Amino acid sequence: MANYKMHILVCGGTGCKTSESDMIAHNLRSSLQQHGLADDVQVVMSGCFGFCEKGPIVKVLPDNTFYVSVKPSDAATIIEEHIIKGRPVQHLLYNDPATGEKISESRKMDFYQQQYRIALRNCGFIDPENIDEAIARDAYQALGKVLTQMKPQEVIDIIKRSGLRGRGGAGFPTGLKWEIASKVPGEEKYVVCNADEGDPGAFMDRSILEGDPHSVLEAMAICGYCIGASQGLIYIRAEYPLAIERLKIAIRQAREYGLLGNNIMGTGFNFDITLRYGAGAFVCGEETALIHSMEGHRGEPTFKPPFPAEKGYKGKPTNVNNVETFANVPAIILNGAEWFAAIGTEKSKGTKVFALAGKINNVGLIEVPMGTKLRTVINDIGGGIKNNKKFKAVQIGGPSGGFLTEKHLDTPIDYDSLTEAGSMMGSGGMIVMDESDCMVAMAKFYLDFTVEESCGKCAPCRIGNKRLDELLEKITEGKATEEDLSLLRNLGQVIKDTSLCMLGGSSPNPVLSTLEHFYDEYLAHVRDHRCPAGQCKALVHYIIDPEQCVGCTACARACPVNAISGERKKPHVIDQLICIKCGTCVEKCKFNAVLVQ
Amino acid sequence: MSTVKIELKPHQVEQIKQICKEFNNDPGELINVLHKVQNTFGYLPAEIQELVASELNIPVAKVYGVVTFYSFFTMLPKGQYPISVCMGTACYVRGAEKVVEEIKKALNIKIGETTPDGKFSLSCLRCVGACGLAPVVMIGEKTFGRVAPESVKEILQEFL
Amino acid sequence: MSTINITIDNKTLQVDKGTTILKAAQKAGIHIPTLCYMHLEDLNIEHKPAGCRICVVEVAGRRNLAPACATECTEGMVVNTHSLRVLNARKTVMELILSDHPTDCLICPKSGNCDLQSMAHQLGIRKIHYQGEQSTYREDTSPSIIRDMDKCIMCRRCETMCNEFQTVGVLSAVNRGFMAVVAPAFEQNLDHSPCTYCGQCVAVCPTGALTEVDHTNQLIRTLADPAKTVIVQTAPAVRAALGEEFGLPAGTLVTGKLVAALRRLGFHYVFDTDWAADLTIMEEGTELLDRLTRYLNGDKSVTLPILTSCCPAWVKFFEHQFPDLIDIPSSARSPQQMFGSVAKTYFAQMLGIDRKNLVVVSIMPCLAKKYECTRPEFAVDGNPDVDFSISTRELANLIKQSNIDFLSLPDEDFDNPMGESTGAGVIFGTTGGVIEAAVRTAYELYTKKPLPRIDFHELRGLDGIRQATIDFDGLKLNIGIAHGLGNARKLLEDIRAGKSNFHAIEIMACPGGCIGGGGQPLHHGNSTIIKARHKAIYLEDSNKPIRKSHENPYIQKVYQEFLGKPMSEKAHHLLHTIYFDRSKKSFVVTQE
Amino acid sequence: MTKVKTLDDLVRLRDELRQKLEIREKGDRSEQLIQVKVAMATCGIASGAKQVMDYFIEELPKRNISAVVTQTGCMGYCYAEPTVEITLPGKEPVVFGHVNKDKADEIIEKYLKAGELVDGIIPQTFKKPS
Repeated sequence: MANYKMHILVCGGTGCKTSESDMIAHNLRSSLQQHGLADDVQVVMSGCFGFCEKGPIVKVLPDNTFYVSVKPSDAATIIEEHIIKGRPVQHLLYNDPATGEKISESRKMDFYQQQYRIALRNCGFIDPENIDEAIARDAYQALGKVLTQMKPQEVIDIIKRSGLRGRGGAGFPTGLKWEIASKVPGEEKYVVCNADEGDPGAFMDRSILEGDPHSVLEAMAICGYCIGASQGLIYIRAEYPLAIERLKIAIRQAREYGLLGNNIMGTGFNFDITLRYGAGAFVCGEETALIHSMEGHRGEPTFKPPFPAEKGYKGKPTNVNNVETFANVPAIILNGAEWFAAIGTEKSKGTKVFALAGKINNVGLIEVPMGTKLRTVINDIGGGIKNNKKFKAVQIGGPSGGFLTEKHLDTPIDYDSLTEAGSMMGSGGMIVMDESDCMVAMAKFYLDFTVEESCGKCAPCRIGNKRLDELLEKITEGKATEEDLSLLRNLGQVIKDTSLCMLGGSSPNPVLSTLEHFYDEYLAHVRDHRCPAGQCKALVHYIIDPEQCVGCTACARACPVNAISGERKKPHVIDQLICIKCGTCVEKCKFNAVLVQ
Repeated sequence: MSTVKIELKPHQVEQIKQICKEFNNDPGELINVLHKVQNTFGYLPAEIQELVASELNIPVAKVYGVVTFYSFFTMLPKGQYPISVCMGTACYVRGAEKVVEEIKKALNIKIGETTPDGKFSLSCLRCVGACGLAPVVMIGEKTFGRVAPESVKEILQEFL
Repeated sequence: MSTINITIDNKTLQVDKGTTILKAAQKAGIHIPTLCYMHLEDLNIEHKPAGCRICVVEVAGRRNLAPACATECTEGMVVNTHSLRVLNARKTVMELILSDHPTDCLICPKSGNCDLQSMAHQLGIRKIHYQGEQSTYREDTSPSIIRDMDKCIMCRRCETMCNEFQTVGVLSAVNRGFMAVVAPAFEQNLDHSPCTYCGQCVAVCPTGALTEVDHTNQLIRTLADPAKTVIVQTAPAVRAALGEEFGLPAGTLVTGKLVAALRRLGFHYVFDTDWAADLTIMEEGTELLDRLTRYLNGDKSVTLPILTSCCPAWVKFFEHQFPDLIDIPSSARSPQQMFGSVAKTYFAQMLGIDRKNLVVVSIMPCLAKKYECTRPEFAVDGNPDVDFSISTRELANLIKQSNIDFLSLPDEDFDNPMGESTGAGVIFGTTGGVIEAAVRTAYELYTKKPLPRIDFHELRGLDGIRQATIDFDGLKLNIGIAHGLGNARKLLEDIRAGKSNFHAIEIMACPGGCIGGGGQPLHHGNSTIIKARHKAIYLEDSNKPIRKSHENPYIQKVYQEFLGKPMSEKAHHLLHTIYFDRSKKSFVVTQE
Repeated sequence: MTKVKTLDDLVRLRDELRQKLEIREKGDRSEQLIQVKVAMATCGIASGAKQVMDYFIEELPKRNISAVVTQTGCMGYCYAEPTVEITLPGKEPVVFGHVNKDKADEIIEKYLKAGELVDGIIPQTFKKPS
């Protein structure tokens, strides 16, 4: 048997796989083979490391060297230089943008320094397709402890005391949810894991399922024990093939080990898990809609109560939790409620995983203690704004969330502070915007999404969001009036107030929060017919600065509609009536002579 | 939803019946059945929906109601190389819209359409999770990251 | 049951646990407006998708507004039904609904009878602040029903009736979001679907999205044609409901005025479908006894129960859904069609005119009757036995168009020979009536003894499925009754599974039977209206001098002069029919 | 395939499997551990560095010492190969020359366990290339 002296972890998350990390692993293995080191060095495909910006990631252990942006062709170099000669491959190391120094160890990188990993504890550390590695990291120990040493109510009490709240968005106390489901009488109950992560720009749940599926399976079994259910269902987006594959493997392995199935660890407790697939409907993240979808219906939400805890899947008591919520549970059981409750703020305990994206240097998946300031996340972990532009806003909570601005940067990230600031925790998408982003256009982007994803059941969401979207369109085209802005605000309020489910109940948030924080920008659109960010096509003009133009004719030749005229070596002019604002001239001009106003 | 008319061959009918049977002809498994059938046939034309409805003993209107609710299901055949442009927020912020425009122009089709030669079809999808590579375009099984509008033609060239 | 204390608009009251805010408010005399909500209490149909959001109210301590129709009261709840926040939200939502609805009220068939219109009025909407794209769909016309889904507000009542109550499953919500609409599979036309044309979708539609195919103009033209003799038959349920259209309370019988009005409209002869109902009893009752006797004598080729066949929606239902059972229903045609075939033979001969110059019009509480007229087996050389059918609503409209002051009309009598009817014919109009009429006749034919009592209360009522055992002088006859096709389905599934021990079953597609038909004046969700009509039918029965079909002198006459005896060859040819297996898929691509 | 029949089974299995992941676990907290770096360039390997490294890897767990054993490139003391650099937590690295199994044993027993220096230390006269 091989006695490995070194391990090389290759990120097998969807992001890195997209950049051929499979090929990297393959090349690493064949290079090891060539050098007769196959038995000395183990190559492992792990879950997501989180640092997606610089993917694919390769990590060499035990020296803990962190390679970024690795290409398959780099594999041989890593083996020959690092493994054989012991010299870190310099050009693959992370370059600290602040100091310009190469950093070889991930924990010395700003990106990781401020993070605290509970839900992601095993992501990027173990091979998610090998249950042994999970077990070595205490997987199923919590389940064993619960089954052999605790009564369901004791477990529920621990979860309650830990202060864990639902990570899917609304933040309902998890222990309380379990307690309610446990008290509803019923022979047949269900535990459902909501893995229908649909926020555009969010991939927290997927990364957990891809990187550490057993943590979720274990937690579902614990929940089953607490509420008296023997069946679990994971509702997962069909768009997540890798997560589905890894879940299937994990379930199979857990069954083989007897960690799922009948009479788990000889305790007489039975629990098994099956998968249900979403089919591209954002609203199915809402728990009643999710349940209807699992039953083979259109994923339309129904009025609550009855809550799923009373009448859920197949009309039976059902407990629905999100992936990240479940992933926290085993750690809480093993480390104690007090340990968990010590992390975070008074009302928001533990950590939260965010998918950090947008105009930021370090796009990736992060986990920070509740209460961490936005500034820390954006500037330290995120490495600041891309291309040295100015920070403008951060949008948290996807289409349900709101925009936060400069003045919110010192807001601690927790459920209540974010709500108070006019946003919401949401599931964890965090999109950073810079000065070149038009807030009206961004609000419209989210509304486009909502309009497309509204199920159509209730009038305010079905028609109201469409009208909101149309009003926003009017504004971005410079055709709106100030009265439209007050209509916009009233409509947003009414949609929030009257919609059937939280999709409609939160869909106006991007509009309302931008109206609140960027009213001037709206005014500029309606009053001056101007888009300050220069993003709204209908409101910008392309003109040539005669001072800068050298008359090279590059723009005129490239213009698809022949809107540019001018003699050679003389300043050119754009005919505004012909110009279609495609931006080609800007790209072609080498002298920055084309201005967008 | 527009659709095309097809005639199912006996072995295809058998295949679909078999899939329904795998799920015990349980109406609760409708979505799983549709997933599997679409995986097998590429799309879900009316004839297939009628067959599935009768196998699961539910009204075909209900099947159609489900098919049209979920964006994953399609009643039109996809191109040989289905092009999906990620429209997640990260990709949007990094210019996915321009990329879509460029593809539309290059292929002369709209979103949801297939080129007349059946080679390409174009769709947008929500976050594929490769936000670090934004904007992301998937053509068939292949993924392209950090796609610039200018590089669209070059990328498509690979598949011609 | 425990009670709960709540406060609504400063009134405190006690309600039972489980009571919704809407019901509690009603108790306090506060009528919260609703649009999608529908509760047909006596029929056990409650539809509360909480989708329109018109009924939202403010509940103290709650983040958002609560739909009164679906929110249950909790102890100490404080509700405000007309705060500024509520009124603004309610109006805004109404404006939104109207912004996606055509504003062609002036020419809409539902104008004046439209829930959306009256709600807009009630809420004082004077301007639609939110304007934008409207969702549009292809219009669909079938023999009975027009679907103009541009006017659909997604209340989903039709979907509930079609699926939960009727289990026909033709209508489903399709698409998503702004383009969501209720439609048949593939958004095809209804006539490519297993639609039974029961018209219950039309009966509950709050807008002009679902309406009947209007034959009144055709009728006006026909009546003006000097070459035609135009006769009319009117179904039993019509007389118990027509008065509602003229402001009379539900359940007012207007038989005499109905006849007078029809005469003034210009019909040459005003006849009664009840006469044909008596004829139906002769045929169906005889068939029942024949099958029963052969069955009791051990004839293995005979199957029981026998099912009634006078409801065209029910006939189409079993042709689509239970084609394996099409030999069980009685082969007797419906009264409408018996009337038509006798009129165009017997009566045409009597008048000495060609059937082509005799136009038979029916006034029906039903939309499926429009379709039934068009079934090819009910035509001779392309000339239909019944030329066309108009609904109770269309008749009311026509009377108004013709400047007839309905309420001041004198009571007049039907013409003969096809206008005389018995109480048995009348009760065809409500659930349980056909089988009671059949029992009255079959009992006397079978036992050769006079009925000891004429009223079979055990067969009456509004429960969806009822059963009774009638003693035929020693022979215990097990009778089943169902109204609503969902209830019918249950009985049929038992039959299919060999678990049924009924000898005879009556089935009506509509709630309450024909009195609740899709062509009746709209009940707007008030089921007491149906109850009142139900009572009126039995009142008409008890007022009739003759109450058994076989005692109808004009029925006896038609057998003597024309048909011979029940189930004779001629009767078989004119009064019976065959059924078709319609389960084959009929998918057709409709081009835009 | 292993069937976990009791919690004890699971605990036992975990303890067994843990060793396989030890390399990774250590990497995660290397600064708190003793680090043993064996120079494994051509010169080192030629003089038996690989055997020395294997010896450390096998012996340390047996003697209950938590340490990270890694390889490194040529340290520049080719005359003294095999060379091993040891860093005790919080202390400056110390380089030992001419390390064979016996010497390794002595280093483990004295320096690693007790912090006593042993013969063979190569004085650091220049900063090694990183």
